[in-house]
Amino acid sequence: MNDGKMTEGIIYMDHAATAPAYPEVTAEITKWFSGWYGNASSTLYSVGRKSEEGVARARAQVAALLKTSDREIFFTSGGTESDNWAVHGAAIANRKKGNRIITSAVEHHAVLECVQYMGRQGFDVTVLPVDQYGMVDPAKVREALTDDTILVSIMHANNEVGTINPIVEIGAICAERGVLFHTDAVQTVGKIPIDLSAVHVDLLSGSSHKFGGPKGCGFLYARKGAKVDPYFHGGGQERGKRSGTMNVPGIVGTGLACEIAGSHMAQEAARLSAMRDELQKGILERIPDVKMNGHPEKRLAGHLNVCVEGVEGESMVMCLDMNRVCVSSGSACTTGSLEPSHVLLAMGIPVELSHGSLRFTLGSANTPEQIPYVLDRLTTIVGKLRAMSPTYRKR
Amino acid sequence: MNDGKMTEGIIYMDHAATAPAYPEVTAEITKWFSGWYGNASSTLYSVGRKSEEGVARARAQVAALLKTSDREIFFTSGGTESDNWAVHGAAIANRKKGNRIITSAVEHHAVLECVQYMGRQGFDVTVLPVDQYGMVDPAKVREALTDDTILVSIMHANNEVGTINPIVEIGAICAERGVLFHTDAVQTVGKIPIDLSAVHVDLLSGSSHKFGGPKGCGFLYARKGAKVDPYFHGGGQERGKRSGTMNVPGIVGTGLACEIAGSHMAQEAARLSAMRDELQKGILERIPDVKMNGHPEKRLAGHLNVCVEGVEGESMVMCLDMNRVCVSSGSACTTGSLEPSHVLLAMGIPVELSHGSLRFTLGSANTPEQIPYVLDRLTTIVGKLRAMSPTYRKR
Amino acid sequence: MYSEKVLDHFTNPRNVGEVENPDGVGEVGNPVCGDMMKITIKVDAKDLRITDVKFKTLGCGAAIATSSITTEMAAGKTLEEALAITRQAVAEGLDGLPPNKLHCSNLAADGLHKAILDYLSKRPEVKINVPEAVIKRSQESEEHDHDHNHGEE
Amino acid sequence: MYSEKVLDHFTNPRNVGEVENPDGVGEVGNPVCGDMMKITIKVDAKDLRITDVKFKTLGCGAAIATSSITTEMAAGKTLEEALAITRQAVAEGLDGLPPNKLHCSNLAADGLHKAILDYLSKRPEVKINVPEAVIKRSQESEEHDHDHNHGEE
Ligand SMILES: Cc1ncc(COP(=O)(O)O)c(C=O)c1O
Ligand SMILES: Cc1ncc(COP(=O)(O)O)c(C=O)c1O
Repeated sequence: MNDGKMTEGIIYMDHAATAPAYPEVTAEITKWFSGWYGNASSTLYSVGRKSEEGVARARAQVAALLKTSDREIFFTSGGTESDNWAVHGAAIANRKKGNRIITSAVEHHAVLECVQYMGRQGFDVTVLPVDQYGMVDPAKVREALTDDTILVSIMHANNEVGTINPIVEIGAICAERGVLFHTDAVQTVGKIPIDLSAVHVDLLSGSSHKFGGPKGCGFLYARKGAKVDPYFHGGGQERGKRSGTMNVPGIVGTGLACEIAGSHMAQEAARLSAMRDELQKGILERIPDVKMNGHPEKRLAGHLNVCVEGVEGESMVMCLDMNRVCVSSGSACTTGSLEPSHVLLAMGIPVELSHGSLRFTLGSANTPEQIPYVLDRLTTIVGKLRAMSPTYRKR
Repeated sequence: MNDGKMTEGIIYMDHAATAPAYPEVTAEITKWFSGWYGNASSTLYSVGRKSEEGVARARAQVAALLKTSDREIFFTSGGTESDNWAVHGAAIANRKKGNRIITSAVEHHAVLECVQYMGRQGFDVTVLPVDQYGMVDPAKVREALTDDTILVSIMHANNEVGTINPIVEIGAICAERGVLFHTDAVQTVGKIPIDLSAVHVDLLSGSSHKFGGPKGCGFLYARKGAKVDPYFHGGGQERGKRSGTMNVPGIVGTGLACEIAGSHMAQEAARLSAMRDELQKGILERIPDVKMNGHPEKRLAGHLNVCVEGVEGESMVMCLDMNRVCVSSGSACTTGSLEPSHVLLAMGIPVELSHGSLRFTLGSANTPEQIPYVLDRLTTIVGKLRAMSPTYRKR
Repeated sequence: MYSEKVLDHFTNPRNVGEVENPDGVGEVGNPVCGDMMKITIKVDAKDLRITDVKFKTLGCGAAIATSSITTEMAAGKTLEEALAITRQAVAEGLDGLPPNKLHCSNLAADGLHKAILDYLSKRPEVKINVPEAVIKRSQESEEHDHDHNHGEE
Repeated sequence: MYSEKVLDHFTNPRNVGEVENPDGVGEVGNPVCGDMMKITIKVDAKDLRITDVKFKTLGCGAAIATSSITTEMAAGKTLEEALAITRQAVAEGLDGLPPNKLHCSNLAADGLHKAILDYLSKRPEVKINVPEAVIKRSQESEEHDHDHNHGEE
């Protein structure tokens, strides 16, 4: 079995980009590639039924975590597919009803770029602003809702700053108006409780590799009755909603990860936020001219995003890497982008400052002993880079 | 390591539905879930670079198998995504140029259903007929090409009967007219030589689990300059062409499977066709009133599709399963469908007869000793079911 | 996908074949649809009881299993009791069927009912209560050859 | 993504700081773009040779590495030779840069050239050959503050 050995000595603090699969998940997945390799749709013979059983169990595990019915869970290849499916599928299926899609300025690109693509196909797009913490105001959603609105897509928690949106309120407003509500919960599934029996959400995206499951798998929750076109057309798997030979190993691993994450969610959140708070306190105490980004309380337990004045993010990330610490600057999705973070800009942070953003996202690979070391290294690195900077002057 | 142990005693003859991953592939994949778990886009730190290296190597392995450049390979979640991307992406990107999509009547549903979906979005669709063997006549493609045609999608080899289409000729005709040519090569990648430096193909779909790679991964080859919209919008991975956190384990496994499949392609084809021919000969000799489907020569080495008069396919599949033999009837993608195979019907086979179709697709899990046993069981089963049949009378 | 009961009846179908000199014959289905069934019955003219019943079926696992259990349920029953065998009863007898296979339970019950109607048509003096639904369905099946529901769930 | 050479110059940047009483100063870039660079030079008035050169850079790994190698390449060179240092030369000196980072090699060379132009503007009696491209780029950079190419490949 492969556990953390391969990355021994490395301090990984970029769990929002991707997280290691639970060792139990890897052990389980491994059985389904060359061993139980059947096609889950081939239920007329033994090898296929074995796979179907694995998928059924996994679907029940996902549904249990989200407190919903397993008939509303559709497995996908990850968060990006789920987001694209939700946006594209809802837009096309409801075109006769209206033409407007509402989203927020801080969505992940998987929603934002897809909405904009639909915009180029003739849909009208409203992008809602956020407050200084990156939060969407439900009142703004209510104001924006027009009669021709067919979809509202507002993320559950933001991947860069960790701010958690009031999806209960937003969902209620959408339900009142009979408008489909999609939430990108890629950063929250398995991390904070989601009770789909209590909150009105029509569509919800999850991505397994963000919570201890495998890369290459995810799901879309689609409430019974929600009108959404399929995105993958073909063999009619997933009751005609999502075609394609089912990724049995990935699905089985996703189910198990949901179960494990669900079993220790509160403890893990407490553990992470204790470490995160120590890191935050240490940085703000030891390094001058640093701004903390994101909501002070309504924030994911492992998230810490700061802007360091007078230094550029990438150079800090590289220096930390040389000290075997892995973190990211802004959104980790695309490397080498010169674009400032759209999330920080939407929060009103000046461009100059936004270039100095650093994101720590703690998770299963972290232990409290790592915090002092990281603090120490970071303090030295910022000092060195600021000394090299033509703009930074100690006040 | 998991190899065939879990399915010991089972004779699996449905490799066209899905195939076991090579044990070496499973062993390799396993390292990338909890061990080297980095995000392949996070190249600013060690853990991410390790993943990027794995992906780069895999891309080179796929490109080498297909004799093309690795910059033209884009990883996807499987054959269905690749097909949907090709059809949807080419249609939308070239809408200004024209409105017609040409395909064939025997395509996999991942192409056919997607083309029909585009048809409902306002595109014009031409579905070409096939001959008695399931083959598309290049002359028919030439006739069908109108000035407003923007895409021709003709599969390389058919999944049900194994007939191989003349894609060199079809590609040349499309190139002459400057029309994009997509071929669904899901059944041929790793099984018969594909030389993209010699054949004019703009887009080609592959699915890893069909040739010893993992489920949940595949690729689209897109020739440099081919005008195709992205299908997944988001973080801009794969040089902006296919967003979504890269499925590093799946991709690494795909690359290795390409290498292994490529290294013994000719031998494996010879081994499979020897077994297949014996099975075919045995069936035709021992069971009366059986029709062989598909091209006698231009056919995949492992494919054998027959129609057994007076018996229904599912009941044969179930009886074989009780004898621990796994095969499929018609297309295995959707279970329990009452629809007769669209492929067999397009080949002119009467509906009644098509219901009695049985598909054997041999592959890595098969050995010559299995053939006499399968022949024996099948003969008994057909005898028993025909005795029960109100329509079959021995002549 | 199939219950143990279905698999049992599929593997060891009861009452396969044709009754010699049958008193009633019911044929339903159509090879074009992939399902066809022929039910033959022997009826005790005195107490109007089915003394023997056999089936021949071309079709999927569910078609064979429902044929088998239907004959088992009908054997020894009076004609009125046999006419009361519903598709639900057949499906329940098999511990359920997959949603897309429910039509098969129709087919088997219909075949049985048709065999009974055939018997009755030859013995107009016999007056028993034939449920409306049975008459209606038998007429429909004459018109359409079959009444499958091809839609999947 | 970065070559060993880039990482070496990034980790151990040469010539960091500011030359005291510089003979020429070149500032390029803009904090809004995340990259800013200040090059200061000392020039031997007799043989028009750069005797000292230092940089201060705010920016990504490539920006720091290109600054470092550019100062290294410039040190000891005549002004004419230093003006001939091209972006290609800088990138090659680092064994290449990722495509989306190529603009950084412009930035560093531009900063050096600007420092030289600054020196020349204070010493109008010095007549050396300034390449057209250098003049043009320096004018552009005055206009736009910078000439980054934000497009990715
Ligand atoms: C909020 C959010 N949405 C969507 C995605 C896309 O998920 P994936 O990359 O797994 O496709 C991510 C992560 O990349 C994310 O953080
Ligand atoms: C010819 C062909 N095309 C496409 C597909 C779809 O591939 P996948 O199921 O891996 O998405 C398949 C197999 O299911 C196939 O045989």
